[in-house]
Amino acid sequence: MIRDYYNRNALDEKLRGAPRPPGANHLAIGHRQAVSMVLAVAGEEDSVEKLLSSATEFTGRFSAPGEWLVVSENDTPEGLQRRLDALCSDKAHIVDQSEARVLFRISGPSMRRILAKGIGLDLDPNVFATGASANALCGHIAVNLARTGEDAFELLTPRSFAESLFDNLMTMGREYDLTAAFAA
Amino acid sequence: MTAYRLTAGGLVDRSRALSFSFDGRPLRGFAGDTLASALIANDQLLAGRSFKYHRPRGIVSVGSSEPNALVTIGSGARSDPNTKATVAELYAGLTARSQNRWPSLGFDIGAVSDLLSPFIGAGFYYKTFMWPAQLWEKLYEPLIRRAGGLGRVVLERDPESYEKSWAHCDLLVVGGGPTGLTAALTAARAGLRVILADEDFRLGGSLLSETQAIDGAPAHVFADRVVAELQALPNVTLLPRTTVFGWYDDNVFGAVERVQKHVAEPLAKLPTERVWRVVARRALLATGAEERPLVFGGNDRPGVMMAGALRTYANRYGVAAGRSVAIFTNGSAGYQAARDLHAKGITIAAIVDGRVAAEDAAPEGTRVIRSASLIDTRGRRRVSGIVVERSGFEELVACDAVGMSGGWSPVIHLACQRGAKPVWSDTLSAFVAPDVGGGLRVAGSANGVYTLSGCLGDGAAKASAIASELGFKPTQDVMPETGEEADPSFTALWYAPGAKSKAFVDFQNDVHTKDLGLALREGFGHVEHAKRYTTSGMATDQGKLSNINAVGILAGMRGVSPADVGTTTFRPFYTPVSFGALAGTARDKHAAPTRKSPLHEWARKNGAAFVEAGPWYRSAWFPRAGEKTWRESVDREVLNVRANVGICDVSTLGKIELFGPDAAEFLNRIYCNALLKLPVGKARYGLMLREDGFVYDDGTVSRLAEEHFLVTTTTAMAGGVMSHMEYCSQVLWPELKVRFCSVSDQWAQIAIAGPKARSVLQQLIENDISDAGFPFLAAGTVTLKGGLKARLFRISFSGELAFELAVPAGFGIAVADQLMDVGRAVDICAYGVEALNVLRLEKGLPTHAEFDGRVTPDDAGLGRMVSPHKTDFVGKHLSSRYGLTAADRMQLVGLKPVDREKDIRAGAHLLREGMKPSTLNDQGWVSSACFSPVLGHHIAFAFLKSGRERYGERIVVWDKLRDQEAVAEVCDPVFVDPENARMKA
Amino acid sequence: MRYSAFSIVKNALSGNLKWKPQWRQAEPKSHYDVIIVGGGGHGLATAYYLAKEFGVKNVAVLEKGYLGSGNVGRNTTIVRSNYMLPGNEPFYEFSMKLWEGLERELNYNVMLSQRGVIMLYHSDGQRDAYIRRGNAMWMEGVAAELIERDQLKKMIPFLNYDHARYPILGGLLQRRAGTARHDAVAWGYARGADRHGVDIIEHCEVTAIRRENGVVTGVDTTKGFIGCGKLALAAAGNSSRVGEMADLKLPIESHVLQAFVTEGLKPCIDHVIVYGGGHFYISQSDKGGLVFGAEIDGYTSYAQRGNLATAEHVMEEGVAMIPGLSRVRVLRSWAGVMDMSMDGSPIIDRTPIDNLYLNCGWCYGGFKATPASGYCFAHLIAKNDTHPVARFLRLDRFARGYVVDEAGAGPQPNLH
Amino acid sequence: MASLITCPHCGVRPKEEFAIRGDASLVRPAPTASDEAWHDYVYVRANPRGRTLEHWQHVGGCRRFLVVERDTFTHEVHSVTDGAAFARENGK
Repeated sequence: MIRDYYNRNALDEKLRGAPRPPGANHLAIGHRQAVSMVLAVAGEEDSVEKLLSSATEFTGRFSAPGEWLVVSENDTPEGLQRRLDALCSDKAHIVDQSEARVLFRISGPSMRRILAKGIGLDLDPNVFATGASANALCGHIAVNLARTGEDAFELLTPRSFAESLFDNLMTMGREYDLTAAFAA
Repeated sequence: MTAYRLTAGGLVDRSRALSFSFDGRPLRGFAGDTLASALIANDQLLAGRSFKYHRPRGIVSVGSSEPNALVTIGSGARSDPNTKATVAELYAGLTARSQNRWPSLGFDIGAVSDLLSPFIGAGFYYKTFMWPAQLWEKLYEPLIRRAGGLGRVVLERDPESYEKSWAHCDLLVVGGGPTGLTAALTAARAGLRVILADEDFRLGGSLLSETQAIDGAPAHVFADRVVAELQALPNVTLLPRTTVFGWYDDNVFGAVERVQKHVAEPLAKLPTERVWRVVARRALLATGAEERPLVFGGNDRPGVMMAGALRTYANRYGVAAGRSVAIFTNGSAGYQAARDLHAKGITIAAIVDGRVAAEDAAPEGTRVIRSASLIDTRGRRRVSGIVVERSGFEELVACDAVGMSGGWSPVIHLACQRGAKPVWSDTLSAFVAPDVGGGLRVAGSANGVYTLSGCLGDGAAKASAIASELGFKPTQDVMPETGEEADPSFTALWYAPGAKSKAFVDFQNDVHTKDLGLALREGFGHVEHAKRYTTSGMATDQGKLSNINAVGILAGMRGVSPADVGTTTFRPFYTPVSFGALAGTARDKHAAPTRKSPLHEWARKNGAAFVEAGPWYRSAWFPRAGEKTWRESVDREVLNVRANVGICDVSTLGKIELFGPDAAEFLNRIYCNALLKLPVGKARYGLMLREDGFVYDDGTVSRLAEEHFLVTTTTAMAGGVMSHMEYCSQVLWPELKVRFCSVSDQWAQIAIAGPKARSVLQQLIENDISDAGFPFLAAGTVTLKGGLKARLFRISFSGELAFELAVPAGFGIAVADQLMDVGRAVDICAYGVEALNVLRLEKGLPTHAEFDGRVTPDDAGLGRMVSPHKTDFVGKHLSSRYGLTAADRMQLVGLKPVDREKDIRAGAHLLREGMKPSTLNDQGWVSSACFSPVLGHHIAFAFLKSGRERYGERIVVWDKLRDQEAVAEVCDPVFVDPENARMKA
Repeated sequence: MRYSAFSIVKNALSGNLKWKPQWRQAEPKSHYDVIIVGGGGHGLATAYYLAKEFGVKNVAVLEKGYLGSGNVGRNTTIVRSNYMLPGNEPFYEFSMKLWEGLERELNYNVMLSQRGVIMLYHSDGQRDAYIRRGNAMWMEGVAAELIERDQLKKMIPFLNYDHARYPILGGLLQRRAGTARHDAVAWGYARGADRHGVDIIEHCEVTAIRRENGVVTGVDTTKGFIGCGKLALAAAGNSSRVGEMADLKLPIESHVLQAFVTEGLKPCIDHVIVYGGGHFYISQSDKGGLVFGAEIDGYTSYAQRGNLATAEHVMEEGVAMIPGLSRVRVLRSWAGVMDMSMDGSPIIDRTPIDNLYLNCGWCYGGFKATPASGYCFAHLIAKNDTHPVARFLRLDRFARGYVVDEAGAGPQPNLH
Repeated sequence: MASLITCPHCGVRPKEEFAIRGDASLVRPAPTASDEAWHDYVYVRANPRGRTLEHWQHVGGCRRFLVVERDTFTHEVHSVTDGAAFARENGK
């Protein structure tokens, strides 16, 4: 028996039904992206960091010293794994996290005020600039937060927490009429 | 009618009338009123009853220091008891009710306690109610309890919502009066990120009731102008209706914003209240100063108010508390009030001045009685006159309100919340803020600068200094012009001599001067003892008005300076904060985050009953049509697994991947059993100890490649084990080259168990999983038909032939569906954690019910796992302590009821037959129990003293809590297939 | 002066001017048979029982601040004896029995209120653990009841039965448990000890412990040197600091625990209710305030103040258990410094120094233990022999491997 | 400190992102060390009033164990360093 298995997003249930048109403040759930954890071999932290920052197809998001999350929109999980294996050769261990993380892409003029309801980081662009990333708590849930623009952020959260984080973000955003849908 | 709305003036919007009610009486006020000012406008000065003596009490103050005017606003689940009328912003439809009175505010039966006051002074309850003993519990205490408390709470679900937010700034200004506004403006113009918070609904503070002109315009116009400029600046956040309630370490402040407390119909998208956690590089306290009440006979009669409050009610709200007001003062502030009231057409019956000589200007034609004391007041529920004593002569002066002004106390609460004690200033006759470092500074009246020009200047200067300190360049602004000002001095007067009736110190808690005297006599002269013994300062106002006088009086009685008496401890919260606001959005189902397995929807689709397991919801059992109890479903699932095959979601187990040349060595050190030589492609059971030698967790360790491992943890301990491993790797053995990463969320993991497991699974998998091709404890990557990569482990938690299949999480449901489809022919079933539990008990496998943190490997029958050959592992050394190896330790055994019809339940204890229950005779306890459908009777695990020597012994299973007793036979805990033939098939 | 209804009336009629100090302000003598360091509940109770039960009357209690300024004056006033382990339950039940007679014993109304303590359970596993505990209580003869959900709904209707994240399935009730007025306990023992001749010396801080030939001879204090035959430490919160003066290193960390009180409310919560989904517990005082607390802040601290994050967490737990608390306003928070021991249980024992005795490690259970702690410590000091109910609470239990770990959390104090 | 910790890897973070493990000045004895050394390591704490070294794990962030040098009375934080770096410097 040969079959293709269907891959479900953790938020399929939450986002069931016809999508509302996105408002000014909008939450887009990444539907298909590859995510890998890059764990530098002891002593190779700096060279791995250099290799990752030299790549143009993706950016490494800081997770911990010697540990980065890499998100790719274009690769398959296997493709990203291969690409990173090739890039880092024996300097890092690559762990596929594509199924383990859900990507929340959130943008709009009220974004800082919305995120401040859950995240203790100072989100002033002088402090947490575009391109910056870090692990942090959003409410009681651990996320990796990246700033992708003045008013645009991405949160990566463990899959099992995705529904909870989704509910939290929608509550945080209700004052500013936050809308949500799967990314196009 | 004595209190009334002035015909003109004030900052209320007379074009917007608001109707509200008090004790059911419909009343009207204006937009811009507080409930208190609106009540005064309606001649409702009587607002509450005191705590102990139920004395009638009127509005005293104008802000959050109010001790008397506590009301319940709203009704049903929207009731807010103990709300200070003086801070409640009026809105159309507001309903308020008075408290602590029966049957009515005007006539309160409880007031008889006032007559008993000589018998029920401070601390009387410690000395009585002891005879006869049983009456305390049955009679006295219930009576005291019923008398206690003020407002009535409705313990129903709150229909409104709350939230929290972080805020970061360079400067937090607390207080939006003259000091705070100029400080905020100065800092904002220099470019600092500024947050200005004020508890009032309108920014301006004292400027809103000030008659002094600034730059030739009314003070409130100046305030509005500053506010407008601040509002326009992008680096400023203005937070009116926001009380900064606490100062915490690292200059973090807690503040609560009353977002929608002032609206009848709150919007659903906004919270009712919002707690701000403000991280401030610098903060400036511009909290002003509190006017002191004077302690004199009859000072609690309704109509006796703070002089400054009378002034604010008249100037800001356009209401007068009386037509003929007497002023009792010991400083210039009383004269200021008299002048302003006089200017509004209110008669000043007299100014009684405790000082010998004073230069302050009284309004023209006003009688000033110097060197005098106010010794009593007249009137029933409203003051009608005062008794003034001067040089031994008493005189009755008629009036319908009294303004008292005892000088000023800087509001320094926040500065003293982190341990630093207030400092007594002889010059100011007041406690001032201690030096608490650069993070928090104090300015304006809070700093003892009481003049308007002084406040404006101090605010600007302190803000400038802060700006420079933080590297900003302050602009040089011209100070606003204020003109001539009165000298704000006063002479401290703690207690007006000659009181003819009770002179109250703490109004709400009914503490009067005699109580303090009694406390001192009984040895409670220390300020903390006096507070605790008399309850002075312990009411809902936390002694904002009373504490300073209590200190002064104690100092007087002890013959020392207030400096020697000191203050009680200032603690959060500055004013009370609701549970709801502090809890924010975390409530009900969102009280804690929820984790869902990637197979959650699969389980739901298959009818699972879910159970909370830590953050997870796990499928407990899968009821089918016709099954009436959970036991029926579980029995069926167990029997089906033993006879055919079942699948179970085990995705919630913790999964950690390890890499590196030292990964094997690392694992060998954190598990007590040997793992160094685990072959690639194999899994092994692993037991982890704490450093104290007790079992921490168990799981499996699989070697996927020479330097690549996967370990599993129990669901409950997944987070703990991860942290433990991080601790070992980072702190204990940083030299080991190992990296690891949680992959718990990456995989959906399915246990497939039962004699037909292989035949079902093989249909999905390309690889050979025959016993030869994939033997017991094999572990490795497999390919599903169609190409999907998966991981397969031949491990069993049921004693049956079993596999665990891990697929990328998103594919979990599809694969589980496929297993169910393929297995239908052999009667596959889904089973839940209840069946899992029965299966493992039948097979003799301990789990977290057994590993309760006090169990050694040997206790659990796993002693043979502890490697005697390893030089080191976590827990090795302390495992050998006497107490952990003693022969009489409780050991894991199995139990079977002798009468097979009897049940055994977890939590029961064990007794030798014929022995009386006692702690000394306690032989052990039952850790897990279930009905075994295979055996047809109950089975249990128990920890029994020296248990393994006692197989065959009969023991009493004693469950007094549920009044059950059974006799059981002690046996080996493996009930099914002790030879492991099924598992290895 | 004996307290009675008569004395109250008599004094009231003479203007309440004739009441006497409840204890003397004693100045230190040069030598005492026993010096107790720490004028909190445990120290004062120890002094009281030493003098009254064991005939040791030449006793001083040294307190560095005002009497009762430590944890006896900053707790949540709960008394109970619902422990699970044989090392604890007999001790706390002994204490409970002393509580039940304390008012007459001391001629001081400490306002013991046996309102019942109920600990909620939210899962089958937690229920089984409480059944184990309830049966352990019964083994010691202590009545415990398992209250199932339906019965609980009638008893305490306002719990979050319908929307809780962790469902409220039932509870374990000890009816005899309840609350007592904390300050009154300190004052009552002080007055009692004073009446038996004990010198209570406030504002007298011990700065050093003097030893000669391996035995303690006295203490240096801010009021000078005071000699003693035996020295007894009852300085919970500061045990490590005092122990250090005698080169004792203890299995203790000092942690800060916050507590809270709401504005006064008419009676609404009858029992002491303990949330099983966290550490939250709440009761209502006679004055009407709801008194509550939950977990420690987590870090070692000698500062009597807490942090906001923990306070917020406490409120979250409160609202999770009782949604109707949402609009109740919290008046005040305070914090005490706890002796958190390595297994969560206390120590009443001799030390390696012959005439130095130790009473410490009360974690957050100290208040309820006050009478038994004082009694057993006095017994130990007077007879140089451990009282039977305290026989598991020994200092060397860690070395011997006989920890009394009620939570099963292991040697990390902030987990107990 | 009770409110904020400056993680050397992640910057200033609120207290609730951290889990506190305990005394960081202790060094795990050799397996062959005496019973007393092991007892002291696992059970005895200096518990100073004043400066102390404590392990705080940044569980809500980089998950590193940090050594927080802190005053237990004033709550002032003097330094925060990475736990592994600290362990290496101190003889590991």
